[in-house]
Amino acid sequence: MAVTVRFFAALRERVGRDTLTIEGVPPPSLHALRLCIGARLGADLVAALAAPEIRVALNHEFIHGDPAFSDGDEVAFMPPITGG
Amino acid sequence: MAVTVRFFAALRERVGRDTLTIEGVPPPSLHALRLCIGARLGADLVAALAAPEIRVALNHEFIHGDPAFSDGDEVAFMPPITGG
Amino acid sequence: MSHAIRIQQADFDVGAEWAELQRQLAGRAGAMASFCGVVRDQFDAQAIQDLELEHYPGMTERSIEAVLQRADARWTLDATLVIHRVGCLRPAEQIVLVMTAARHRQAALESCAFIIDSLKTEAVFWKRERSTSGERWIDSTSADHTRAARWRNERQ
Amino acid sequence: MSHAIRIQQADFDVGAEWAELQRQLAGRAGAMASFCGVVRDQFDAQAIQDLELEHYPGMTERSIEAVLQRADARWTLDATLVIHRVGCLRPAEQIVLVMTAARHRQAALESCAFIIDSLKTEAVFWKRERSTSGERWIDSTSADHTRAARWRNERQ
Repeated sequence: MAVTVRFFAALRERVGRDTLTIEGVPPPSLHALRLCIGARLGADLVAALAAPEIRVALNHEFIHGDPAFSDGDEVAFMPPITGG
Repeated sequence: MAVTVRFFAALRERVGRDTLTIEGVPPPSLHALRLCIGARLGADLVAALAAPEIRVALNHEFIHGDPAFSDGDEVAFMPPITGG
Repeated sequence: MSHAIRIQQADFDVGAEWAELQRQLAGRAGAMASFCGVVRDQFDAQAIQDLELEHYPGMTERSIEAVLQRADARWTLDATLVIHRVGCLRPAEQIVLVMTAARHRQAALESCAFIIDSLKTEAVFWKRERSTSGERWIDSTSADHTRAARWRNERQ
Repeated sequence: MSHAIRIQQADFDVGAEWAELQRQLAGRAGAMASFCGVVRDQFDAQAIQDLELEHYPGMTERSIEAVLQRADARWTLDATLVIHRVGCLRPAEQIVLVMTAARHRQAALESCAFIIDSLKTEAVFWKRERSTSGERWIDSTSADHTRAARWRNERQ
């Protein structure tokens, strides 16, 4: 079982990588996921990933509220977007 | 001495020509010009050329009010315009 | 600010005009907007055969120039272009091209809409439409005049 | 209604896209509007060296599709097209093309403006600008959000 985490743009640069695989039982909440990431890549990331401007997508959809994660999910942490 | 009169679109079709030259002393008013045209091409044109939707241009500028005409002037009678 | 106005019977090549404008601007303008009017194949469920466009050489150019000057006074623009065809056009043929370039997209988009809206009520052209139900001279519509009035009333 | 969305590194040919859309529509639509965003050569008096565009394959397309569906619900459109480049772009290079076609010019013009305004705040891209004063990640501006909010509040 695994959840794939992706980081983009300024966050990717800060984390130093674009993908992280969280093996084992999927984290039961967004906060638990951030703690897992912090444990693997540095505790200061927990607050950085919870910053108000960071949006989170689950399987290519922005999440609202706190979803449960399942095996095979792809979670993305995204700094402010702008196209055009 | 002469004033050139031009007719466009539906008005040109009604008059049956696109240009008329009025020789001699230029008409002292728009009404006098319309009477000259009526005398040459048919009296029913006097009212048709005075219809509210007909705009008049003198030397490529729309006129407001009643201009005096001079030798060499070009006067155009124009049905409603639309471009684009 | 460069203005260009062309009245012509021949068709125009949107891609070539676009490329030429971009070449001239070379990164100065971040935004280009354009509008192209095309002869429709139907009007009020009647099949259109053709559209005949008549103009008044000299005065027509002047009427378009007046519209571009008003656009220029209202927005900060790098370039504007109007190409308007005359003569007999068939359905699917291009009639008119408006192109604007500006540093900012709002100026490019709004001025493009302003110019085509203004051409409907102020450019010196006449159009005769031939369809299966006969011929008619086209007038600007009440919707055209409403849109033109909206630009006059709107404060930026 | 045809939607087309393309995300690509390669440049696009506005003339070819325009001609292809006109060929498909063949007189059905009387109005075509387009907008093209270009990399500017300056920002805040700093010379721009390049702009790096990053995206999230899959989610980016989905975010653009959502914008096109909202445009489609709001206006009567015959076609919409968005081409958005990614990768490293230099000043004067094209970034994005929006094209809309409709029977009426108001629908074509307004939906084109709506789509590019919505892409600024909703399309999943990130932009890093390199200039003489260093690098920065670009965020949508407060003006972008004001324009996006205007579309949400405006009743047709």
